[in-house]
Amino acid sequence: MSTTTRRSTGATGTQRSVAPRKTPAPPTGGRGPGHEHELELLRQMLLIRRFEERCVELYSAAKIRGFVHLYIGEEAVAVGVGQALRGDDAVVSTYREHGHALARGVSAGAVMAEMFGKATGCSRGRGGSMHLFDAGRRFYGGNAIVAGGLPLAAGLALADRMRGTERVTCCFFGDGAYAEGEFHETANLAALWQLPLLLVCENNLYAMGTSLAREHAQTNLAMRAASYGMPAWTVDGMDVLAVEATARKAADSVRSGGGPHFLEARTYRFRAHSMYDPDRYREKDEIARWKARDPLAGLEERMRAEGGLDDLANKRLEEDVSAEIDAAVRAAEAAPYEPVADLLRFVTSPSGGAS
Amino acid sequence: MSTTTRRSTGATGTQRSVAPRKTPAPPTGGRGPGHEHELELLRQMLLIRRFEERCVELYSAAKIRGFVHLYIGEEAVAVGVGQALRGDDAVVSTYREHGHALARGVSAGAVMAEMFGKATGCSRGRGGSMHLFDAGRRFYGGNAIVAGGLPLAAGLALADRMRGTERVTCCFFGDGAYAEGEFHETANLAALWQLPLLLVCENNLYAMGTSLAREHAQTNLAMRAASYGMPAWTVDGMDVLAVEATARKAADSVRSGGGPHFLEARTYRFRAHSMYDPDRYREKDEIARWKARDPLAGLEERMRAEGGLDDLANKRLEEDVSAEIDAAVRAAEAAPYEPVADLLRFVTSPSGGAS
Amino acid sequence: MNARRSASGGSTASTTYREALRDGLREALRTDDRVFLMGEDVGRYGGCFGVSLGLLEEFGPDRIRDTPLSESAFVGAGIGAALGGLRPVVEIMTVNFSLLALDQILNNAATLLHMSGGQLSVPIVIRMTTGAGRQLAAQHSHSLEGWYAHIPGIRVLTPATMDDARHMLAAALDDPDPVVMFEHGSLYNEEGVLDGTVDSVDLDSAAVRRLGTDVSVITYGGSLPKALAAAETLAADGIGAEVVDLRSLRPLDDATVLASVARTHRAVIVDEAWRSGSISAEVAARIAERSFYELDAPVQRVCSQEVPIPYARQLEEAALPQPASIVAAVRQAVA
Amino acid sequence: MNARRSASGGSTASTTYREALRDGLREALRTDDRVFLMGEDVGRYGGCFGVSLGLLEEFGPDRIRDTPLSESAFVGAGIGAALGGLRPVVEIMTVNFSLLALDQILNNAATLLHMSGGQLSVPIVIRMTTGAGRQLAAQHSHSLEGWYAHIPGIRVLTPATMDDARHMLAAALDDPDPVVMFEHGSLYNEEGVLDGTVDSVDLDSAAVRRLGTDVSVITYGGSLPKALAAAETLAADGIGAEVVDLRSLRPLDDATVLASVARTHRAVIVDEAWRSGSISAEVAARIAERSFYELDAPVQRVCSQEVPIPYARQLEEAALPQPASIVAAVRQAVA
Ligand SMILES: Cc1ncc(C[n+]2csc(CCOP(=O)(O)OP(=O)(O)O)c2C)c(N)n1
Ligand SMILES: Cc1ncc(C[n+]2csc(CCOP(=O)(O)OP(=O)(O)O)c2C)c(N)n1
Ligand SMILES: [Mg+2]
Ligand SMILES: [Mg+2]
Repeated sequence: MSTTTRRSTGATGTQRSVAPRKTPAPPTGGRGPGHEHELELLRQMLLIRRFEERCVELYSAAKIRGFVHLYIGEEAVAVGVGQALRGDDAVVSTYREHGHALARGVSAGAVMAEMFGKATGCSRGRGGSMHLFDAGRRFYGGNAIVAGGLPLAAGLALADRMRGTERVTCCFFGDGAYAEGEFHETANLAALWQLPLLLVCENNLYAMGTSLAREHAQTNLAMRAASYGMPAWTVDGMDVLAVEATARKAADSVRSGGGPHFLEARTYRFRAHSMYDPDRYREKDEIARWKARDPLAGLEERMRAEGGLDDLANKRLEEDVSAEIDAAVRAAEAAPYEPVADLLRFVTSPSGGAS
Repeated sequence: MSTTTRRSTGATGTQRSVAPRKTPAPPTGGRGPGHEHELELLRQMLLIRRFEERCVELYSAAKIRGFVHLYIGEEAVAVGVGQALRGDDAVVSTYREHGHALARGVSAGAVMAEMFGKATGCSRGRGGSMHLFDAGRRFYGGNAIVAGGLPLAAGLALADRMRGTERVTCCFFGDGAYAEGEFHETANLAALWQLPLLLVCENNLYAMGTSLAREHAQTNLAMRAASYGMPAWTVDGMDVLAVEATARKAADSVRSGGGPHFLEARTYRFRAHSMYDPDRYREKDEIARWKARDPLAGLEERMRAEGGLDDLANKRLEEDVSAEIDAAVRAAEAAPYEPVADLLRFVTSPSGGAS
Repeated sequence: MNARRSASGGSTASTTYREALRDGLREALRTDDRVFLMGEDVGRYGGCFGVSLGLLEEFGPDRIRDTPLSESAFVGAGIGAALGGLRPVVEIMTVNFSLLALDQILNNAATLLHMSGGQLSVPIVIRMTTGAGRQLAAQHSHSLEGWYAHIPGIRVLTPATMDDARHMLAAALDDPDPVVMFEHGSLYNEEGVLDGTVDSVDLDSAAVRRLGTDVSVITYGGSLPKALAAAETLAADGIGAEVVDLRSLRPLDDATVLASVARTHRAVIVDEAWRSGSISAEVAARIAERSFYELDAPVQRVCSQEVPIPYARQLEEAALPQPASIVAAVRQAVA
Repeated sequence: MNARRSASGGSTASTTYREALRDGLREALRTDDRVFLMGEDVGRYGGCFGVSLGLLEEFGPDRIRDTPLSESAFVGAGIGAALGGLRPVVEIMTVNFSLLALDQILNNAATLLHMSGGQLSVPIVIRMTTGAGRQLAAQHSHSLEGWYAHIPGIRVLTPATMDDARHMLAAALDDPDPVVMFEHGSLYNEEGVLDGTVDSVDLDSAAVRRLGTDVSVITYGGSLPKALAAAETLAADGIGAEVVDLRSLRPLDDATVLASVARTHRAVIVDEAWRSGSISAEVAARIAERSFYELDAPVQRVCSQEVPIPYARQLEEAALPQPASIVAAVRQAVA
């Protein structure tokens, strides 16, 4: 990893926690004969990658507007963590959420239509890129206030805890969000009440233009999280299998009553913060170093080396993904806008009545 | 100490920090021949104690109104820390602040008049018990929003840092305040910017009716503070000499460029949270155990054993303090109220002009 | 109705505002196991103003849930718990501390339904104490309910009577959307008798608390008793003041307000908030916009002076609306 | 004045709102070493809207100070630094995030002078972007400046022209008390020419931006260009709209507003905030209270629809005041 810890680490976590460490990736192919599972991971990551590349084009063409934050480079986190979650688990996300939504199974069509602002969008055009929702998949958005989703996620977990279900709530947030008071309050609450919460910190080393060492006095985020009294692990966020394995262990532990767990995924965004960002604050070298660790290329190479992927299979994958995105874009283009007459819908519930 | 740590401690602090421990009190009389210094500490603590006892009477007599939070039992913290500060250092306090103000040298008369709501009060009657100010002594109040003083204190320290002075800003706050987001944000900011800030957490084991173990998942507050990247020490807050010694070490280190330091003083309030609190949530036994460690009695005993105090000296001390408080009350009684015509003064500065 | 009565332990007995609130809470907790109460010191302490005293013993620490000092997290957790199928009642000790949770209320509670295109509703009730008058000084004397009334997507209630204190909560919990309830600190010790014939309230409507023909005095919350006291004084002088209790600041039942003004042709609004930008301005604006040709005199507002509320008694009294200042404003309106 | 001109790199050249703000910042940093700029990404990133681009290079990281994501702490630290003798300019990226710092602004910045009986003043300037119109959806489109205008003890500015963008900061820094400045996001790219004869602004007064005799259109900030566009359209129809730019929401220069209404006898207020409880209500209330006998028609308000601002373009456009809706309101007022 290219991150360095500015100060020596001190905390070793609580009795239940494991000291921060990089979890070694398990041997590939562990989940069945052949490489079906890896192929599925690759497909999901590729879908996110190509989906977002298309978004860039569509943004230039002014089909998509507002703020758009790309996940390119970080795909292994959403996809790896997604493997550890069940259908009835909950996910709370950020404004950099296309990957989280797609990995959760929200269709490319519903997400694309949303970004077009169409009535068929997963938020009926109200939300746009930063506010994707899918109640059926328990995907609770889409929060554009940094750290704003953390308390919400604790509440979802609290509801499960009080009702005695076995569900897990997974909350994604960034290294920048970690500096907000909401992180502190939520981490304490979750640990105090032993909530079934999986806190996934996507540490991509920057909060907009501010590097980790200028955001945090102590840059070892997992160590500091452990000090709240919860297990806190670090994983290589560029290795989807490592993410999956660690997230699975964490989610299983959360599910079986182990209280909240913190997972730091060390990752990197290959693109600028948003469409408006000229990316003046990062060294070209640094970007190149991280691009060399592309999570898609990494998995692909590994599969090829193990004979689980060849040119033909790869081509088919690309074609499938491309077709899926083409269809999504076509459908989004064709879909109707919400009528302006419906402007005031969804301010209150039909059975409510406040304004 | 009667506190127990719910979870085993994990953090060991940063390279600069000392692991949380009880600093042994230095031998008494270390600061001069005889016991002048101890006598002064005793006098200050006694002044706070008797002052507040008088407040209780005056509250019953409806001379003082509003919320009043007593410091009785915690006197050693304000007095001990006060020794470590210079005249041009700054102090930021809470709503439980009579002790901090008196130890800072704000006169009993000015504080009492303030609680009477008189024009001669240290805040001209605008503030009352929770908002004592003394700009000349750099006593920045008096904050009734729990944790609300922490960011302010960081800013005072930042100003000193940017101007290259050698001043220290000392911020008092409680164990309850520690759970607020403001603590987290301020601790990180202070450590990141290496601000000359002394964070004194008065851990009296309760935030109103909520005990430490129900406020914090990890009850070892110093350990958790160390995880931000600053030295964090724990001291017996019932032992004024121990507090003084540790605060002095911490303040000196802050002053000489060592960045922020965290000091947890383990203490206890002998009285209820406020005048309205029937104190239903604490065991009589626990209160008794802590009262047996009364900081005034402790110092007195020690001085007597060492021949530094006898009945006569003690009586004189009581009489002096009593006379000081009598005079304060008399002056407050006699002082005028602010005229109602001045209601709108001090909303904006005379040279300003907004409303 | 009998069930509700038994929950309150007898309906016609005299009660206090505090007890009425507690009876409402108890009833909600008894009748719906999705309901729970969460906030700082709601449990062992009994609530900072004693509203929830005894509920911990009856319902246990899971449902009467003490929280750390973390307004943003526990209010946000309430919102999440509502999304998760529960019916949280979250107590913020006072409106003064609610600023720390305002982001969660505005950006999550009030917007999730809309941002999700109607998929997610947030059935949370947030209660808090508001107001001045007890010499608590600048940081503990705010009246910010007007800010909340600015937010689309939430309902803002200001119970001012025993019956509203007793019954508003049930109706609020029936609302699928977020409800914020403001309890004025000076009301807790007020005593009164519950109307035995009432067992529910209509959250959408204001109430005329006293009939009168000469002027409409429009108010809410902690200012209602002051307005009624002023009306008594005025009655002795032969001035008939109609007193309208808004009860709900959002939605604002302007129909009731405008109907009253249409009868009296004169309006005085009483609001403990600072005058500029208070909800009194909205009420005045609506009257001016919609009853312009009905008015015989300019609308008057009696509000707090624009100063952080001072501690000293005489200063605080002068800063807040008082029966005397209401009387004076009415006299000017009818002059 | 020459010094100021040179700081701006030439005064009569055309500029943008963004550059004018930057020139104001640069001048302040050059002329007073107590001044520093602090906020998220003000340094290396150049400010989230590019306002401070290049200042880090000129003034260094101490005075162009990037902060972690900690709105409460760094705004509070700004307040403390002001107490400590500095003149901080604190940038909150947008008003949407300012809720996280609102407690510090209300309970510390605005009250310390009063609570301390006049001992402590807080000379801080807090800048933030406000408003909607760029399809940023519900959480990024708030117009909450009206809330700030409710707070005694602070000054609230809304620069809407090149000259105000250029010169308001200097005047704000001269104020010994807290000043909050709202920059509307849609203005940054606006181009214009600085008035070479102006080198300071009077923060206390509103400005009549266009003369007219038939109706007063009262507005501020991002709605000013819309109001002026509407006035053009109306002029073609022979309706003379006087356009008043409030410029300062607190104190509110109602003298200028009332004087205009006294000339035109009709008022339309344009405010991008949600209608209920917005500052438009305060302006309407003051006109109704103080110019009651001058008015020939009810005051009209053109505000945002009471809905979280939607992402989709056609919905967002319909939610916000537009020149067409202003024109329609004026026609009704003069009908
Ligand atoms: C409370 C708040 N402050 C500031 C912003 C503006 N902002 C949006 S994203 C961002 C950086 C967040 O960084 P991080 O949490 O690391 O997430 P990343 O963007 O790296 O995924 C900032 C400052 C915001 N949206 N919310
Ligand atoms: C933000 C905020 N929340 C709640 C309160 C009400 N309150 C006042 S003191 C207090 C307890 C604070 O505990 P702690 O920080 O431990 O200080 P202590 O009173 O023990 O000295 C509470 C909850 C407040 N004043 N401010
Ligand atoms: Mg990041
Ligand atoms: Mg405490």
